[in-house]
Amino acid sequence: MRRSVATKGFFAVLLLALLMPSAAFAQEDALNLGEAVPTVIDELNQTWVIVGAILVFFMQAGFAFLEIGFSRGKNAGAGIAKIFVNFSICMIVWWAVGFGIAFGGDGTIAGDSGFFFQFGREVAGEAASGATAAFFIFQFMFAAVSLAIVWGSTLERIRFIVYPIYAVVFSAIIYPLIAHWGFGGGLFAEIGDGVQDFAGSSVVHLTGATGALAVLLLLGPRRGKFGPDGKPRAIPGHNMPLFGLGVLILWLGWFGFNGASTLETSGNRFAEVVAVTNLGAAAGVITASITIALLSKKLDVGMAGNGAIAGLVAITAPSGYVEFWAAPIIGGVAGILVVLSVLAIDKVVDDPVGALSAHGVAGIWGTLACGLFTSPRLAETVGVGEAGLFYTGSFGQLGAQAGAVAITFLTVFALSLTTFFVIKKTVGLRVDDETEDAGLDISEHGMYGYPEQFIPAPELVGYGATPRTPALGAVSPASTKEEIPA
Amino acid sequence: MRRSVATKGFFAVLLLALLMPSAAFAQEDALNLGEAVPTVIDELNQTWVIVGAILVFFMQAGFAFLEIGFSRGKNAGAGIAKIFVNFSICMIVWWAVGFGIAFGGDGTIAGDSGFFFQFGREVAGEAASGATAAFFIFQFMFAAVSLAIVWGSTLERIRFIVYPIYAVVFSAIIYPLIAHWGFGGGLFAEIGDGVQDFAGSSVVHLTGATGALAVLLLLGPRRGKFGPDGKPRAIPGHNMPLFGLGVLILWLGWFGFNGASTLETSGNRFAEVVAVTNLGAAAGVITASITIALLSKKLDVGMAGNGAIAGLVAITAPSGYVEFWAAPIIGGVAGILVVLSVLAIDKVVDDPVGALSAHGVAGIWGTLACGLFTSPRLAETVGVGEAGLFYTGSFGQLGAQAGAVAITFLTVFALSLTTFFVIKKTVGLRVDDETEDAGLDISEHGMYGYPEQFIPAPELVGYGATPRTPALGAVSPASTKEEIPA
Amino acid sequence: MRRSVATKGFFAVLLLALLMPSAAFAQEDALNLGEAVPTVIDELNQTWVIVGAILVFFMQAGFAFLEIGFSRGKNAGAGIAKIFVNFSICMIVWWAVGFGIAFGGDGTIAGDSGFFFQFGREVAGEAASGATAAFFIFQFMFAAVSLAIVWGSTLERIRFIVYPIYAVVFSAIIYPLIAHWGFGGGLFAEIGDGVQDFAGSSVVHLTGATGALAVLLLLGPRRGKFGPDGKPRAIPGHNMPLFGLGVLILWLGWFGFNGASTLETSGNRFAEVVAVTNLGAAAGVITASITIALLSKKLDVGMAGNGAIAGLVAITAPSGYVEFWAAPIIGGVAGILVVLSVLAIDKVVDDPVGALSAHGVAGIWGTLACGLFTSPRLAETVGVGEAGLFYTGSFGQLGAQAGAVAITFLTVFALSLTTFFVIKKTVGLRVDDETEDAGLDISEHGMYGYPEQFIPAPELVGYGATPRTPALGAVSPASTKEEIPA
Amino acid sequence: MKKIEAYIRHEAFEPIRMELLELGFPSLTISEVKGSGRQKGITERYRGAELTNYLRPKVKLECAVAERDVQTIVDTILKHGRTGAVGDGKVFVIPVDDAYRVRTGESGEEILQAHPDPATA
Amino acid sequence: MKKIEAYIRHEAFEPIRMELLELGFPSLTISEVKGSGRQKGITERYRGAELTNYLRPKVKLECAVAERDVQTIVDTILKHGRTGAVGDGKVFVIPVDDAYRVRTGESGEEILQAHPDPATA
Amino acid sequence: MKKIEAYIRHEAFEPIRMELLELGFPSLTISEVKGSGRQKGITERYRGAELTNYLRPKVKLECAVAERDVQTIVDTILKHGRTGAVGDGKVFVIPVDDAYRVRTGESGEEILQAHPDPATA
Ligand SMILES: Nc1ncnc2c1ncn2[C@@H]1O[C@H](COP(=O)(O)OP(=O)(O)O)[C@@H](O)[C@H]1O
Ligand SMILES: Nc1ncnc2c1ncn2[C@@H]1O[C@H](COP(=O)(O)OP(=O)(O)O)[C@@H](O)[C@H]1O
Ligand SMILES: Nc1ncnc2c1ncn2[C@@H]1O[C@H](COP(=O)(O)OP(=O)(O)O)[C@@H](O)[C@H]1O
Repeated sequence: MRRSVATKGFFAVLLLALLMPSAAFAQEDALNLGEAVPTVIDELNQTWVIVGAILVFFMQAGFAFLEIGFSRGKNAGAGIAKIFVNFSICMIVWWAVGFGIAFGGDGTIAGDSGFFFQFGREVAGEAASGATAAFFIFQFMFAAVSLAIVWGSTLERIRFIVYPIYAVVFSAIIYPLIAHWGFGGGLFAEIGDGVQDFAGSSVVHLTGATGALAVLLLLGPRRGKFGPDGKPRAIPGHNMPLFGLGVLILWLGWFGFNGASTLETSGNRFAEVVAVTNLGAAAGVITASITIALLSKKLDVGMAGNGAIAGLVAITAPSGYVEFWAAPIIGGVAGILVVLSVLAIDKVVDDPVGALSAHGVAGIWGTLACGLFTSPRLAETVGVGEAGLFYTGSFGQLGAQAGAVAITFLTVFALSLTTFFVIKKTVGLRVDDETEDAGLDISEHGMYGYPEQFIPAPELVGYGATPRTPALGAVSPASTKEEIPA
Repeated sequence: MRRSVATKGFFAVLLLALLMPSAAFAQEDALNLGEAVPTVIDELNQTWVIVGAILVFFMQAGFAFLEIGFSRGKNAGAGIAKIFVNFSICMIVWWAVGFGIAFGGDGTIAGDSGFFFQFGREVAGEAASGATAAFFIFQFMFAAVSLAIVWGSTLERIRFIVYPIYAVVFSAIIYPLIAHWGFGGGLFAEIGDGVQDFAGSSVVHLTGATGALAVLLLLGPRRGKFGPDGKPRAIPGHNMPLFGLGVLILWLGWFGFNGASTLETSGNRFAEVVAVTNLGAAAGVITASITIALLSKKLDVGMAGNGAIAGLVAITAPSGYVEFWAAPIIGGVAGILVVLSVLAIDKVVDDPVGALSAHGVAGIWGTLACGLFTSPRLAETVGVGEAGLFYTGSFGQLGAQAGAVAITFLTVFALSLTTFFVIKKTVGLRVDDETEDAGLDISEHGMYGYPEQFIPAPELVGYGATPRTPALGAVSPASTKEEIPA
Repeated sequence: MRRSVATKGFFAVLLLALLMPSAAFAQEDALNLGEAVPTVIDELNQTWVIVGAILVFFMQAGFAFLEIGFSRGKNAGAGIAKIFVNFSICMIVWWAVGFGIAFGGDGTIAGDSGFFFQFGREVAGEAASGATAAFFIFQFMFAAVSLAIVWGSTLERIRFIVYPIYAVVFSAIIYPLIAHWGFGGGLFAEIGDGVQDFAGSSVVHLTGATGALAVLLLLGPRRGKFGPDGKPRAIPGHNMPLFGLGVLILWLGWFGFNGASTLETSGNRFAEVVAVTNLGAAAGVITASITIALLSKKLDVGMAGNGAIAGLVAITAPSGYVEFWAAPIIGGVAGILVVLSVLAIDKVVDDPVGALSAHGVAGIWGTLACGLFTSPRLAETVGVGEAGLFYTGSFGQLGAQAGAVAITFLTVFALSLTTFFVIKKTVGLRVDDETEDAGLDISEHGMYGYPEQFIPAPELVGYGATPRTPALGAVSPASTKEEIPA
Repeated sequence: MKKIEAYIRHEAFEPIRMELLELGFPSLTISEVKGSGRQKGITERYRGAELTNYLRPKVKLECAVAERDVQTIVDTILKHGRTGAVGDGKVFVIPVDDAYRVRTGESGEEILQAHPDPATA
Repeated sequence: MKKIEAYIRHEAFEPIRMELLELGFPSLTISEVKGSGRQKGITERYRGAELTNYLRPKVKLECAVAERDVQTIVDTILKHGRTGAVGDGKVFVIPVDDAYRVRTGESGEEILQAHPDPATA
Repeated sequence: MKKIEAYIRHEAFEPIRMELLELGFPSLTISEVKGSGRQKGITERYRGAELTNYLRPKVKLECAVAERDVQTIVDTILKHGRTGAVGDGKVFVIPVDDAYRVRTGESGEEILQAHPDPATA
């Protein structure tokens, strides 16, 4: 059936080919094994990569629900619109520009081919094949994850118009640059023996968190976050079950995120990566839960979830480089770090989802952890960098890792701050106070995310009552104070 | 381990076979490569098809939550019962009858073997193998998707009893006929060089939407949908986050829906299909969002989500036939169409989820789009039809596509309208007004989907209070007016 | 790219290797087909097993939402914390101890190697390879499922501290013992020709349900569950849509649970298993729906969902052993059994999710069903046990199955009851009445799962109001009656 | 000054509101309440067990008006609220000593409701 | 005629409702309210930050009765509402000028509550 | 004894509560209500169709006090409730005949509110 032509739909051929697989090959006379075997190996690799890409896609739902759970009910619908639009813009821009810059050649700074990527078009001097389509979409999903990370911290007060503008810049330039350096054979391959960041603790997560920091500094806290005494106050998210759904979906997606970053099934390495990832996440939950329970006498649901995310973020870079024993340590440290970091950051900046901590701090820790824990066996298997401090006693790899962290942070921060600064000075970053009080759902999207919670039942038609069309003029929902005296 | 027999559970064998794969084969003396290679190719194909089937299964959850999000809270539980029961009936009927009609032979009108499909039983003259089990379950998932599409538009007013009746007819006859024509080597393979509908814009989506149209015409709008002046009024769905969850799950499932419609991994075509699918969906979100924002000054969350669905539906037929560049165009047009269509249809018919637009209009557009955009390379690869108007300047393929659309619509409409007409005249299609006002949850399922929203807290036991058994008789919840005077 | 070393990141190599797969192999001069083919077969097997493991992982979300949906809103957040913590502890303990006991050797009672499992370390006398990493994580997911089943019945009243204690015992000893007997070549392989439990109706589900029974007997019903007349009263769960989400996710995961229990793709058997699984589940929904509708005149949403679960649990053991025709019978009987069992058990014990029925009763039925329905063809293919009563007329296999059920139940019950008894006598099993009334969210986790439902809007900051820091001291939320007189 | 408190069906509210608006009584407040009359309980079913609910959702309408307007308001409520079936609800009239408009601090009867044409009221 | 308004604990409502029903006072209305007495605030925790909540959920029970029945109702509420701990709530008695039954349009005291055996009332 | 019923904006409540607390009036009850004044409707949009909402969320504050304290309470509400824009709300004063504390069964004016320093009240 390979390359065979169906003239009467799929099924006739299917029966011929699939019911009698050897017969099908017999048709083509003699199966050229020397060609068929490398082909099937390649196809298996691509199958795994596409499964990974699909899992990583689902992380968009994970981010959406983590963030919606941590929002108030009046901003719940906005979280959905945000994910749809950002993901979609990222896709188009990545296709047009981003992929080419990230992977279209092996220059130190950026690629220069593969724009408007497709078949027949060349990438890095080679005609792109189906294999590259899998790579293209897999890497796109990473870009979309990185972009999603930026927005969690800006919940409940950012103007919608900011999303498309920054999404274009981020997907065309900011992320592709870092991806080129870290994954595409660029800058970071030239630091020492290469920087170790298996699936992107730094390339993906730190990049997103740094973008978040840049916008947070210009955006300011939500109204009511800090009391007149300057002390932070809790603004509880409205839905812990949805938050939990988000975390569990992210966790699920991460098996594709890390596991399929092998890009192949060779040696079943991907199975080890999946196991290591789960050990790291589990340890993150446990240490974060213990830490917050010790500090506040309550096992905070959100912190337990943040512990999972932090463990996952931290194990992302090392997942291809470390042995099982190191994973619970790396994840466990991340779980403690994320709690302390959330508590510390909460005093200064209003980060409603803890992205600076879970993706930023844990991302840095995870990247550095390679410099400590990478095993000689795996450094050699992957072929990047050398073993970590605990094996070699040398600070070499740790230094390379620190260098990559610093470069990533500074680059992303500078580019993002500039972009957001321009946005702030032109269209504006933040909704006005009235809109913030009313909620983004009704103000920016025209309807509450949970209409029945906010609109009195008799107004929600369907009781059989059929009131006449209003005689009085209608005003914009944003002007919540404009009423006429009784 | 291939065919080997475990006598002491899995593990002992597993160790022998998997820890030393070559040893395992050595056992069987010499691995017959000429047999092993086609077998592993076949198994890889089936693995991908089963992964696809599992992804398409999850689309049931997608439909459920899209529809629940768009319902009022008093009808939220009913959406769950509906999905369970329809999916289950479809499975049993597909197994008993539907699969045989759709794929049990290559007659022009219908298949005639493979009923109560299983191993040992012949399908189309061949003994069914494991490969066909994958095909059987994959194609079933498509039938179930098509059936799910029918019901979204009937939300909040249809009688539950309608579901099982129509589900049987649809799964046994209506869908299998269309599937036989479009996928099974029947009628549509004989129109021109064959009709191009890679994964079912028409076969699956238009079929479902046509069934929805038939029932809608007989069912009528929800109470309160149209004012005394005949103008449509908004009946907002109660939960935009759940709606968003539904859309994201559908999007996820679509990677299996389109991607695994290659039915094999040959040439890594499936990866291209996945990428093309995502480009179409992304463009649908963007154009739908812009269109509704221009028309109403608000970025409606539901419309952005409908844009995603429309983009996905439209790219479904062309996903195996078009190059990357065409995908954003096809999806983008669908995004505009769906918004205009929802606004237009809303004036006449009450379609609470926009299925007529998102699956019907976009399905037609997607099917026709093949006639415009199919590339010569891919028409040849798939082996169905010829290249589209933009490559050939010929209207040939476009005509074939239009023919298939017309035949599909007319057939499904006639069969469905007849079925629903009979149901209406016998058991009845619609709940009475009181039930509709009270909500389907309490009336048909005995309990609200969100009991705490509707029942006062003191009645929800567990406060330690233990009231005696009621002395007064109980009445049916449907009779909301039957009370005794004070 | 197989084993090749990347010096400049992934992409350069990727292009070389993947764009020209045969070229890549050409590099290594001549591809050793005799080695490459068994390797790719092995890698395909492991890919499928890892896909299965990932699907089974997601069942954690399924359990979480099934249980949250069946809880009252005041206990919704606790369900999330519970899943996070139990799953994580299970992972660490399974890695350290459980896997070794279950699969680290083929002694009759327990394994004795493979603790702190990882590469380089030997398992059962063999150096562990990547293949075993897939097996390790796949089997872990089963342990985590079994543990999750224990807790559903304890909703809304158990102390959080009970989770970690029992989770350690369960993951280290209880489940690993049963898994060793049923899956690891231990005890059950020695009963007759071996006990047939393909994916664990008994090993996983009955084990979990038995743990649930043990804790329920010591824990007692929720306050208000039984009236002063001893009659059970309904305590409706707060969210049927979330319940439905849970069921659909479980159903999804089950395709991995059963399907990947083939542990390989050989002969495409996994596709048959997936199809059989779906037939069983569908039949469970249908019969449970009809049964409850006949008994109570209403199609209870929860019962329809329990029917799905029961069908899935029952088909789990036979899924690899029975032909298609048997699946709807096995699932259908389970659907009837689960409804009758829930109604009967509800009179005596307070099992808010019906786990005793859906996992216990249906698990027993499924295990016994092998003794009735196993086909000769499949008994031989799997290589365990013999055909069932309906083929052979012999009660032999049925007896073996019954023996395994009895041994499983008694072992798990004894060990669990002892553990929970010790917990009850030391830290205590149950929260006090005030905490139960207030809900676990606020009492044990410091915040409601849905804060906006319980806290008046003006207290939820963000209205621009910035009240001063409270002058009055704060009390613990658990003491809901401690107020100062006006 | 009097305050009218009415417990009515949800579907009655919209017609009442619209007629009151036309009559010059736009100012009112509603809330969701649950009421019991001598109605029977409603038996709901959940997983086979029963739950009897004796309280039904109603809308409580509150409206402070000048003494001379009480009858107009009551009549409007009675007119639209009536289905003739048990559960239509009750209307109570309660004395009010004083009234203030928060926006201006004004007090007294004139702040209560704005008649469209005070002369005809 | 009087209207009794009581702010009580959730768990007190059901016994009160049942005794009132037996005494012949089935008609009443409840709503969910949040109350503050001189109680302390409740400190809740969320992601390490604190939120102090000064208002506690209560049930507000409203019940219009004839003057002669007021004491019976109040006594019933007091009897079942009492736990002895702070937060048990308050009962207020408010004058009612007039009462109407929507279903029939009747007015006056006789529409208020239906005693099981009016003779003994 | 009087009962003060105020319909106010959500954001006004917290400052009012805090000042009342300081003045010795910790006891009050609030509920969520929807009110209409002569305000315009708010047009919301959903999937292209429109929905006009004439009712706006308000907080209803209820507080029973001794006659001599009425003005203090009203003034506090007016002070913090005022934004000057339409929709600030209304305050009504309603007579109360009797009051009981559920916890103790005591009745009369002294149960109403606990002044921090009764001498100065
Ligand atoms: N005496 C009362 N006090 C408070 N609320 C009442 C009273 N009588 C009736 N209600 C309210 O009115 C609603 C309908 O009253 P009901 O007596 O059942 O109707 P009808 O007047 O038609 O007999 C009740 O659910 C309750 O909310
Ligand atoms: N004067 C009042 N006005 C309005 N509501 C009150 C008043 N006093 C008490 N309440 C209501 O009663 C509830 C309990 O009152 P509280 O004073 O705390 O109890 P206790 O009477 O036992 O001291 C409060 O939460 C509030 O809802
Ligand atoms: N006469 C009234 N009876 C009951 N509620 C009223 C009355 N007048 C005003 N309200 C309540 O007060 C709120 C604000 O009143 P409104 O008249 O719009 O403000 P303003 O006094 O600034 O003109 C309304 O939404 C309504 O809840």
